[in-house]
Amino acid sequence: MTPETDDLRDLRTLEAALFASREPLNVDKLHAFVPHLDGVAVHATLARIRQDYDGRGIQLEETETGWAFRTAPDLAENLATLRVEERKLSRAAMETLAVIAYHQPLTRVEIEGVRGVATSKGTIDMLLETGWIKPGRRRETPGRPLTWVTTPAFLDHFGLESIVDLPGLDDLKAAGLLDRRPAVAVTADLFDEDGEADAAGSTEDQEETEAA
Amino acid sequence: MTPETDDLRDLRTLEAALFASREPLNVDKLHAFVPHLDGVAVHATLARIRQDYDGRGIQLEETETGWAFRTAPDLAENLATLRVEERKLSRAAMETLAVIAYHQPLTRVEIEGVRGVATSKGTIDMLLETGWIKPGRRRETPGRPLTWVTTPAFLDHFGLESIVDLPGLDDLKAAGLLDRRPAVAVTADLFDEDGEADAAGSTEDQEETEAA
Amino acid sequence: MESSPIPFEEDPERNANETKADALIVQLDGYEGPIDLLLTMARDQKVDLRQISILALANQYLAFVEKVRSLKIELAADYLVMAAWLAYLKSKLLLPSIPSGDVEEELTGEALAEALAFQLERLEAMQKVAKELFARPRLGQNRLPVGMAGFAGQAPVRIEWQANLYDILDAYGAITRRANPAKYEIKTWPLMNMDEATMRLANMIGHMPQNQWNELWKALDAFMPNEDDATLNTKSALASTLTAALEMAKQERINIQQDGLFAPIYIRIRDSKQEAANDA
Repeated sequence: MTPETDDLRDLRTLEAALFASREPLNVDKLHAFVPHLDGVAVHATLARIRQDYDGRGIQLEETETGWAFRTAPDLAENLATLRVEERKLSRAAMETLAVIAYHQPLTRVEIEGVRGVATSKGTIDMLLETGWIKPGRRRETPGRPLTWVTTPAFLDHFGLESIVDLPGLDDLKAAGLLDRRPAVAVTADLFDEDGEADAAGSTEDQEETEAA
Repeated sequence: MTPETDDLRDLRTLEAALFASREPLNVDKLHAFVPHLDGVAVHATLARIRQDYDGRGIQLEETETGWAFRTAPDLAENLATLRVEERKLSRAAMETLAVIAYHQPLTRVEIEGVRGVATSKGTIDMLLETGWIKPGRRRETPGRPLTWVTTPAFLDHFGLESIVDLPGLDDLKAAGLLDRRPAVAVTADLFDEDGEADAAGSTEDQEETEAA
Repeated sequence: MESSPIPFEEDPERNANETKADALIVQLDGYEGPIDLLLTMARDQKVDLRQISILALANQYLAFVEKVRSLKIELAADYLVMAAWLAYLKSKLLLPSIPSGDVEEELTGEALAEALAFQLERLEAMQKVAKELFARPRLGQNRLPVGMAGFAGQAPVRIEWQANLYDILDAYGAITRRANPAKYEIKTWPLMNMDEATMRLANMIGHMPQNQWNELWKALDAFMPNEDDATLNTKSALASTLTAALEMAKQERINIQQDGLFAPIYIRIRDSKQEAANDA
């Protein structure tokens, strides 16, 4: 090996750190391995590593949680024997997860409103166990009900960089379908004052997002 | 990516398999991922991968048990903080932590009252080591006993904004956490003698006996 | 097998509608509830959910519930509640709304129909994205994390404690369960067992006036508990009472008579003295 430059050592250090960590590493944590670099240089180095692995069997992924190496998705078939066995989720649990992901933060009552059915025991429980959902802030309404939100592990599991990358999110929002209020309340708005309903929905969303 | 050749796909497959495997892979096991190759070709591919990683932060090594990726030896010092051993909390510690989280501040005697069993000193020590609990104020009662509270690191680790965001009893009930899988729990208590962490009774009993 | 000499009577051909309803009944367990079922029916209309005819949907649902009830299949209460609500919605949609200022805040049929359409559309969207979500390359399935993060030869230097929020909630749940042990009740079905039926029948026969009644044949139905609404119970009672009657006939306490397949079953108290006299 030729005498290495400092740049190369930084790159190698970050590469090794990413390889050796079970959890994704965020920029703060990565920075700790190369404290003499500034944030821009850390990002540049990560970008270079990602490029180096382009087209190889391992890829560097970035999500809100941080950076992590993962095997390339197109090799899934070849690596079938290495898959992690997972507990199969019921359709109700999958649907509940989707409702939480797209409408978060929302309360159990709101989940039931969207799905039109009472949440059976074991559904929230099972989703909690997967580590994909967690309690968010309590809603500041009478009874201070608990809200549910998705976790960073959710993003990591489904390969999403952030919540705004959820498939079809923009379309659903544009179609007014991401309103977690009871259906009657939503459509009553449409009847009363056409057009203003959307505005009302979105301010509420904003408010919740800020609160989260 | 340019259209990949079969060679490249084989290389990527072996690279990904080595990365994702939980143990070093010997040539037989590696062969199973690329069954259409002969032994010579497998070796040649491994040699190519090893060469590709020459001088990088990760290296492909051949050990007695097989091939595996390792961090480069010269980076060991930089990566020291990543060299962790993962350990699970005992069931007794988990329960004690839960009681402190829900009822803080409370004394050891009060913890025992809620759990219905004696708490060993080792349990509190283990929790102190995690950094998730700390001593709170002394109770102004005879003997001025120490109380225990959770720390900000606790909230951080468990992804909570504040301690009031812990689900209440109603939420736990709705989630099914207060009455789930009773038959399984009962039989696990009765028949699991290995002291597995999830057999609610056994580890705890052991520990409490030591304490007594 | 093909040359089987026994001629079987072919079932009559079913019409398409019946088959569809039957298919829904068979799958009833697979639905998350009436809204989920309604959504499946709505998809059958093969139109954009925004243009769906709620009236046609209500009719389809009501016909379905009618069919299920005619087959004496028990429907969960929420399916019946939905049926009642849809019947109400239907009447509102069909009757011209009375433009009266007194009726305050009561929603028009159109508004309710709109709300239902929105509910279905939103649910459809959620079911669709749930599928899309799980079709993504998932961690541990299509994208694998590092398997063992090998270091060059050193022992670990730090202990990392593994626990997540679920563990805490689960542990607290366990304590609460211990403190308030749940009372487990074995779910009892409203069934009549053999012993019950035998006691019941014997009791009733014992209380029948002697002499002139002895000669009367009484329909087995008359011995049935009078609970028309509990289909399951009625069926089990019929089966148990018949079996009890057969047992009592074997003990020569009663006679049983039936004139043909599926004809009513009659029973009569057996007068042992008289029979003895006849024998003599």
